[in-house]
Amino acid sequence: MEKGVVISGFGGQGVMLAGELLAEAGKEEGKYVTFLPSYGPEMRGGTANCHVIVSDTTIASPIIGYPKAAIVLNLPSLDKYEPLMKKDGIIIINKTLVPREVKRDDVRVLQIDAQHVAEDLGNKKVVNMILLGAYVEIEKPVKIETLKNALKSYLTGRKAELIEVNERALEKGAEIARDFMGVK
Amino acid sequence: MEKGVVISGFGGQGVMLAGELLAEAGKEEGKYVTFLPSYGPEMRGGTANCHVIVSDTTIASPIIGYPKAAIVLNLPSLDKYEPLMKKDGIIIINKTLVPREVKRDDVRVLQIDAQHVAEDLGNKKVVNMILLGAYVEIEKPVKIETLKNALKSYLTGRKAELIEVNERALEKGAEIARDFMGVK
Amino acid sequence: MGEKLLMKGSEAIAEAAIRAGAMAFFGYPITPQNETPEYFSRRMPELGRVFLQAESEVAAINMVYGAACTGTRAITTSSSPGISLMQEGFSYIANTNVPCVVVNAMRGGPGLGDIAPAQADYFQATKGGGHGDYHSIVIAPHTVQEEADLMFDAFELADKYRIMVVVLVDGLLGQMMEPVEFKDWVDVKKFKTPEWATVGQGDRAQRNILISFDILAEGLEKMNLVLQNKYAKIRENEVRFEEYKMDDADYAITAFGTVARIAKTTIELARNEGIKIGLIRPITLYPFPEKVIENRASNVKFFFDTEMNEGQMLEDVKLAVNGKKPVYFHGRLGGIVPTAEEILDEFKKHLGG
Amino acid sequence: MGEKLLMKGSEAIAEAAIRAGAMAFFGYPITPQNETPEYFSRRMPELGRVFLQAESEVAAINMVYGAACTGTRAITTSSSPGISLMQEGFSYIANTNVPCVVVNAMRGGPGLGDIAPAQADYFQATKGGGHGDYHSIVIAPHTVQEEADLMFDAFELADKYRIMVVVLVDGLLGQMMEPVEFKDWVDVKKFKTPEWATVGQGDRAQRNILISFDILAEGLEKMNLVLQNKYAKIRENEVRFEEYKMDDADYAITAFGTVARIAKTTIELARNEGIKIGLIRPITLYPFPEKVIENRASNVKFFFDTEMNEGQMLEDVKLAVNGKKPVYFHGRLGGIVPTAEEILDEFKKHLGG
Amino acid sequence: MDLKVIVNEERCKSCGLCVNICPKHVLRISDKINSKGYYPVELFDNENCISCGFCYLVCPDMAIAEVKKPEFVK
Amino acid sequence: MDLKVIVNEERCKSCGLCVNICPKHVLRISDKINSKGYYPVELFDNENCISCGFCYLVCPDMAIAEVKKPEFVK
Amino acid sequence: MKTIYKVPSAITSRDTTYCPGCTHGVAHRIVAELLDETGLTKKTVIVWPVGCSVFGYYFIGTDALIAAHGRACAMATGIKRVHPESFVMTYQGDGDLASIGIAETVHAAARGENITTVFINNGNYGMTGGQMSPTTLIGQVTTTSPYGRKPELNGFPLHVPEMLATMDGPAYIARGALDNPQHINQAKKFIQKAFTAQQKRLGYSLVELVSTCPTNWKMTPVESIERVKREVLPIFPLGEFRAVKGVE
Amino acid sequence: MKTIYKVPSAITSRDTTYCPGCTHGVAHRIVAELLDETGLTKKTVIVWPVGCSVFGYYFIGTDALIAAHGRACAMATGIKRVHPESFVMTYQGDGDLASIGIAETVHAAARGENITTVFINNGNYGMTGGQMSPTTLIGQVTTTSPYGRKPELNGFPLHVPEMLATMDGPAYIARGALDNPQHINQAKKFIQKAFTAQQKRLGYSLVELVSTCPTNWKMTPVESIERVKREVLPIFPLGEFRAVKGVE
Ligand SMILES: Cc1ncc(C[n+]2csc(CCOP(=O)(O)OP(=O)(O)O)c2C)c(N)n1
Ligand SMILES: Cc1ncc(C[n+]2csc(CCOP(=O)(O)OP(=O)(O)O)c2C)c(N)n1
Ligand code: SF4
Ligand code: SF4
Ligand code: SF4
Ligand code: SF4
Ligand code: SF4
Ligand code: SF4
Ligand SMILES: [Mg+2]
Ligand SMILES: [Mg+2]
Repeated sequence: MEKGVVISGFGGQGVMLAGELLAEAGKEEGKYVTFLPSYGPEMRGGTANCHVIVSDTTIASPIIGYPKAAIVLNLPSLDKYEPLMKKDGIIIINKTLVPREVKRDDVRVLQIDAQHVAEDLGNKKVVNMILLGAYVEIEKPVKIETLKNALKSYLTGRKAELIEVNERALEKGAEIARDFMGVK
Repeated sequence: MEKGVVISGFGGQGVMLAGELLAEAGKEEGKYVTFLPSYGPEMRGGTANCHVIVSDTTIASPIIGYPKAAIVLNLPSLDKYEPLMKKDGIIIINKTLVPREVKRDDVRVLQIDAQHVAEDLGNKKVVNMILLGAYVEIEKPVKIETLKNALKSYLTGRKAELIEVNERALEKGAEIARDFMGVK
Repeated sequence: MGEKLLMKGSEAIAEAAIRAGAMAFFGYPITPQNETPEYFSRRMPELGRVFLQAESEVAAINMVYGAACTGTRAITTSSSPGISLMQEGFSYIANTNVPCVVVNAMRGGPGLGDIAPAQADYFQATKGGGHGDYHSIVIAPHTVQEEADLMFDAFELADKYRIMVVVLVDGLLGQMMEPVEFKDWVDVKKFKTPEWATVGQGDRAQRNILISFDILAEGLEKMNLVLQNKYAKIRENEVRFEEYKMDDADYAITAFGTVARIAKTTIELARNEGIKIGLIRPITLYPFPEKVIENRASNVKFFFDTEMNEGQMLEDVKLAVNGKKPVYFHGRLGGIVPTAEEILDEFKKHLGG
Repeated sequence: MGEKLLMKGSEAIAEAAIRAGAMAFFGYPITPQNETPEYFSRRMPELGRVFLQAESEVAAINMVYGAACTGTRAITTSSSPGISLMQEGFSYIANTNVPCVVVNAMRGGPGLGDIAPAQADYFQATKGGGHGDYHSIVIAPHTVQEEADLMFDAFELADKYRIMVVVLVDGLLGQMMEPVEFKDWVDVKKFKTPEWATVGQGDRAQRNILISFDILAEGLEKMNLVLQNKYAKIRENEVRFEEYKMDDADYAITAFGTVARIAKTTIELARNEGIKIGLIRPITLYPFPEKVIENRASNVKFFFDTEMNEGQMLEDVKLAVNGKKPVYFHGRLGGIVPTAEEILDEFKKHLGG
Repeated sequence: MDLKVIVNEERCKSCGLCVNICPKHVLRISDKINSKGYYPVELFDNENCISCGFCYLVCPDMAIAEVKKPEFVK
Repeated sequence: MDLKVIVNEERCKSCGLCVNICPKHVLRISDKINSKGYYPVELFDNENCISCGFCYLVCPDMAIAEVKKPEFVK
Repeated sequence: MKTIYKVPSAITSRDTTYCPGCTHGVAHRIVAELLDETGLTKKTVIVWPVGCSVFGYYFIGTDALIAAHGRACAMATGIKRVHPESFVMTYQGDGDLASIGIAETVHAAARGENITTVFINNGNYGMTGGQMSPTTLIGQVTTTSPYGRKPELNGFPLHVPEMLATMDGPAYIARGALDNPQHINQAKKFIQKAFTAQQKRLGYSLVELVSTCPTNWKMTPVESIERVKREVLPIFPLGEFRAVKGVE
Repeated sequence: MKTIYKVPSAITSRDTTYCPGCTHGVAHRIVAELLDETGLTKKTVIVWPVGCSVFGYYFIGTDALIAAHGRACAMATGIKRVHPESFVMTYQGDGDLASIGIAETVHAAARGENITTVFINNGNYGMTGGQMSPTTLIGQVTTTSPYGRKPELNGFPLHVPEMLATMDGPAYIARGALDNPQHINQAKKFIQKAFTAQQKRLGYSLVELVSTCPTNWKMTPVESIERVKREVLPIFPLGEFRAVKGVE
């Protein structure tokens, strides 16, 4: 099974880290993975996105033309990816920064007030992990545990103290996703 | 009729001037002409040659692969062109600097002790004109008179005083050629 | 081989080059491949090898040329405009018969263009953007793993033929991360200064002179024939390509690098619809795999070439097909990467015919 | 037209360029074409025009680029290694859509090579030695008169399409003298600064910006499409060639420049022996006269391409013939000029077939 | 209110250079947010501004649109 | 005859730089001709040569092969 | 109230693309002020470089081009020679001018080309992500000098004005800085003199401006300004290095 | 009799291809003498230029290469970095070094590259037939300055040592001449110091040698020598411009 996701938001929202982590976890589980970043034209700031594919077999194109899953951290990203989504695909949205509803009715939508959830967890910067946790719980490209392990190899040195809150964010996201799926 | 000649000798022997003059004269007579110089690899000195073609019709290649006529001012030039000459072609040789006979018996040969003839004319440097005069008299690509006119446009300013001796050299060459043809 | 690492292509290239025995890097920064020199700048000093940022690409290639004349494994990496500045150097290196490796992470052109992925330097790389009759071996990987693997081959081929090897990639293959497993380190302690190298005569009986000229045309023609013989050998022995699902294919896509990869997805999509397409992917762009294309011309109904340019490899495909079957084309320009779906749509336009 | 002058090709080029309205020359000396800049250095100041010896070919082409952006007729001339150094500049000029003229008096390569005549920069000139999908119009005269005539066309075409025009010659065509008659002087007083030129905004409503980039791939693709449309128009309208004795020909020689000229003698020699050969001589190498070759493929038994290189135009000939007839080749390398007799001998080897 | 320093809030990038240089400490980063996500600077104490223009001089983003000085009536 | 200055006649190009520099005026262009067509220099007055080596120093063609000085017996 | 400072009209309405606190913008503004003051705007052609200021033509409203990386002086020469009445400026970074473009700079100076160069020295390659440049300080860590610039490997910072001042061609050569109001005013004065040099056809003029790159220096804008004073200016002293008669 | 001068053994048996009286040959001989004296011949790689001395490897018997025109310092850098134990020299003309190759020269100097450059300044492009070069004198007629070099068109002669001496990278910079025995001896001393700089790894070393080009100057060899003294040396003064501690 090939599972691809597009993660998209402002530069600085941790889009790349989330994507890399997912790819790293996939690799750790012995799967085929690709991680393709793409930056907007602006030097700094601007919108950034990445395409991550985790698969049991070789991956041809690393580009996801029409996503089955998208993690959307800001409004421009929703505007961009909503029309491209495959039918029945899932969009996971950072509700705090996306002040509109999804117009399509043939896709699944999970809105998370991630900015506030993150504040509750004690670190504004873990929005990306909350959304990633939710995605992984729903689509199961990798195990949450593997993600957590992967975190350790990314957050080293002075950043090691952030491991714990990031782990909790992943779990929180997963929990929200379970609720969501239960509701559905 | 297309008439081509190769003129070859040391740099400084006036090979290029003789060739250019012939081409200029051809042009003056309204003919098609090409003049193609080629220098040896050495920066200075070394052997130089040029190919001149005068014709009533357009000239295709300016290169003379197998000459019907050659003016040869030094030994290396004879060594180079003797084997390439067309049957019945004419080689006009500066005998003073070419201390050997022509080996082929299917070509015509005119040897002129040009260095000494030049000295007699009062200018060592007109060897090229003597040989050119002879060639023109034999093959008649242009009129001697036209050559003389052309001289005037080449020898200008301080060099104008050399016109006269060069004219005489052309005539002397022509005279030698007439004798040669008479003898034949 | 060791553990799998998740790495960017542009860094995998550097790491692979280092493991393959690159002893010196000379280069000048340019997007989209700055990670490559930056990686070298960290690793080479650690290993006691040479990293030098040159004042320009012109200087960089001439430093590579100097190092190559000592028989040392040397490399430079750049992107399109920088590569254009190296053309004189390439031509000198070719006629001096010295080995080196050059990576071009192609970006959108012409001119300043943009920094998006492109393939519009195919002609420049394969036909010789510099002056004179020369060629480099040109290799085009399409995955990060292949980028890593082919760096080893690049250095081997360079040394084997005393030739420049160009690794032609693009920003997508440079920015993308994939798990990669590196081949074993080449033992650089075994490297010997070759007999022909110019490092000072030392104990050699003869001094060495490495030049790219002969003032006599006769001599220069001989030098050219040496080159042409070498190229003939390379065409004979070093052609590499991948055939993908060609066995039962009714149609052949031809594509290299990034686009070849995307085309594999196109082929999946098509086969799901019952259209049997295969892919012929040249891995060496020079020497070009003309035989396989020529042979396949009897099996397929047509060829469909697709590239991120206006149709460059297309000419080599056509030369190989030589009129036996139609060759169609789809290309995107200026850094636009086509999608698998788009390629399929374009392909289908020719099915009627 | 005026009187006939006996002139060297390299000087006729300069004189013709001046009469055609070249207002600025920027260049760097290199054999075998030093007479061209030297001629400019004498004449341009006399006429109040610009002659500037640049510090290098890289600088020279960028000076031309600057002058071209003001819509001024500007020219540079060089030979193979110098032209290689200009490749980045060429690519910028192409994508900025500004007009200029470049003369390449090709010499033996690769590398330092020699100073003898050669034709081994055909690929570089026609396929784009710089990066990206671009083309220049490439013209190849074969007599001094044609060199003089085509300089006028070169400037006209450059202005008409806002494109770089390359005049591709060699040392033989430069050193050779022939009578030449120049076309009438272009009245440079009538030249106007074009609307698009960057000379300061002045009274214009909008300021002008001339650049070769767009940071967005979508925008750059559009810029590329502008180029491709222009090239399509040029391929439509500007193809030039000479057919020589093709009407009754059983065989066609294809050749350009110096070799085409020699081939005419070959054809005389052959016809004396009763072999009916004709010549198709591309005058524009880009756009290439593919139609005429394609059409003649039905008449002739085979094509025989001959060049002073390893077979470069040969590829374009083959693409045009597209497998309909055999295409044979004879080439000399490194600055050797073939003789008419030699070409005939080589040609005859294929008569058996 | 006639401010001595006119800030073009959309242009300000909150770099703080003007705040840092102001000899009278009358500038600060505001808590408004502009469309690019920056918190523009504001003159919070017009009174004490001496119209020295330092803020204008160091601003790299032309966000200090104008600096004015009161004219004294003779 | 043991000359103080050994001229390699084949290498000499008759440039005259040595003749010009020689403080003792003991060199001159000879009327021999070498295989390249040059008239090589000759030391015509060995006696008066002071072995200063100036000729060697200025010769651009290594045609002054050697300069020797008589040794005085103590 | 009297307006004493106002954004010059040669500045367009487009917001800069520079990072917050990057002093490229200050250089733009003083150039634009001088264009306003001299009335040169509509006679001016600016040759922009490849570097962070590649978008400069967005912000200063004159006729404009972008040169190939490093070739601005050559391109400007081409323009000025055929249009001597145009006012021709290049705006270049330290990578562009001092590394890849040093030949074109030295020779424009040697020829006494009547063009003006504004040279932004921020000690690294901003646009490409902070690599070492010829003006990077000894010990400075950049993405290609990860262990700090070492003299034995990378040599020493290049002092372009000092070098060019040894020549006869340039009419005016100076170095200013953009770190505080006094220096900014001085820098403007320097550029004004450079403009004069060109207008009077006295030869080449160049003003180096010590600038900041907060992003790649990995500092806040204010820290960057402080670094300039503390570390950069001691190595790159300010002042005029050459001014021929007539420049004022 | 005692031999006091003898053609050095680093000189090959091949006759030079230079024009009669061209002082390129003198430069070759003193380099060869120093190779003999220092015993460096078999450790040496000479990077020859494109220019009249393109055939230099015929005459000095060391490992040799020919760089692309102007790129000798870059090529030499490539060699020296990977083979620091080799003795690496470039030999370049004024067109090669000061015009097309000025960037490579300036940066080799700035980096303090441990290589040695012998720089033959004959005031024109000898090999290509006498075009103007950066060191052509004001007023000098060449094939591309047919009305004499004019400062307002072509700027001023470039003084490479003076320029490089403003930098911290070079260990030794000097200018000598080849017009008379005293100058030739001095020039040899300069080159010897340059060799020392490299052997001690002190940084870049360059010796400019004012040379002649009788052919393109259209003078006899003796007249050329006299012109050097009369016209060239007043503009190109001899001496040492930079010598760091340890160079002797
Ligand atoms: C030929 C070429 N080489 C390299 C580059 C990549 N490049 C773009 S900008 C730049 C350096 C910019 O640094 P600088 O000139 O200091 O300007 P800054 O961004 O610091 O203002 C480089 C190397 C290029 N565009 N073209
Ligand atoms: C790229 C390139 N441009 C130009 C040339 C032509 N060229 C050969 S030598 C030379 C100049 C030689 O002058 P200089 O360096 O002063 O040496 P000299 O002959 O005077 O000793 C030139 C321009 C070349 N070979 N390559
Ligand atoms: S004008 Fe001076 S006092 Fe007023 S806000 Fe600006 S810096 Fe502060
Ligand atoms: S200096 Fe300008 S951009 Fe920076 S905070 Fe002040 S007003 Fe805003
Ligand atoms: S050694 Fe001195 S004196 Fe003797 S010939 Fe030579 S220059 Fe004259
Ligand atoms: S200096 Fe040398 S080459 Fe010249 S004349 Fe004297 S010996 Fe002969
Ligand atoms: S990268 Fe540096 S130079 Fe470029 S805009 Fe940002 S701060 Fe300024
Ligand atoms: S052309 Fe000049 S530099 Fe060259 S060998 Fe002759 S005299 Fe010497
Ligand atoms: Mg910078
Ligand atoms: Mg010179």
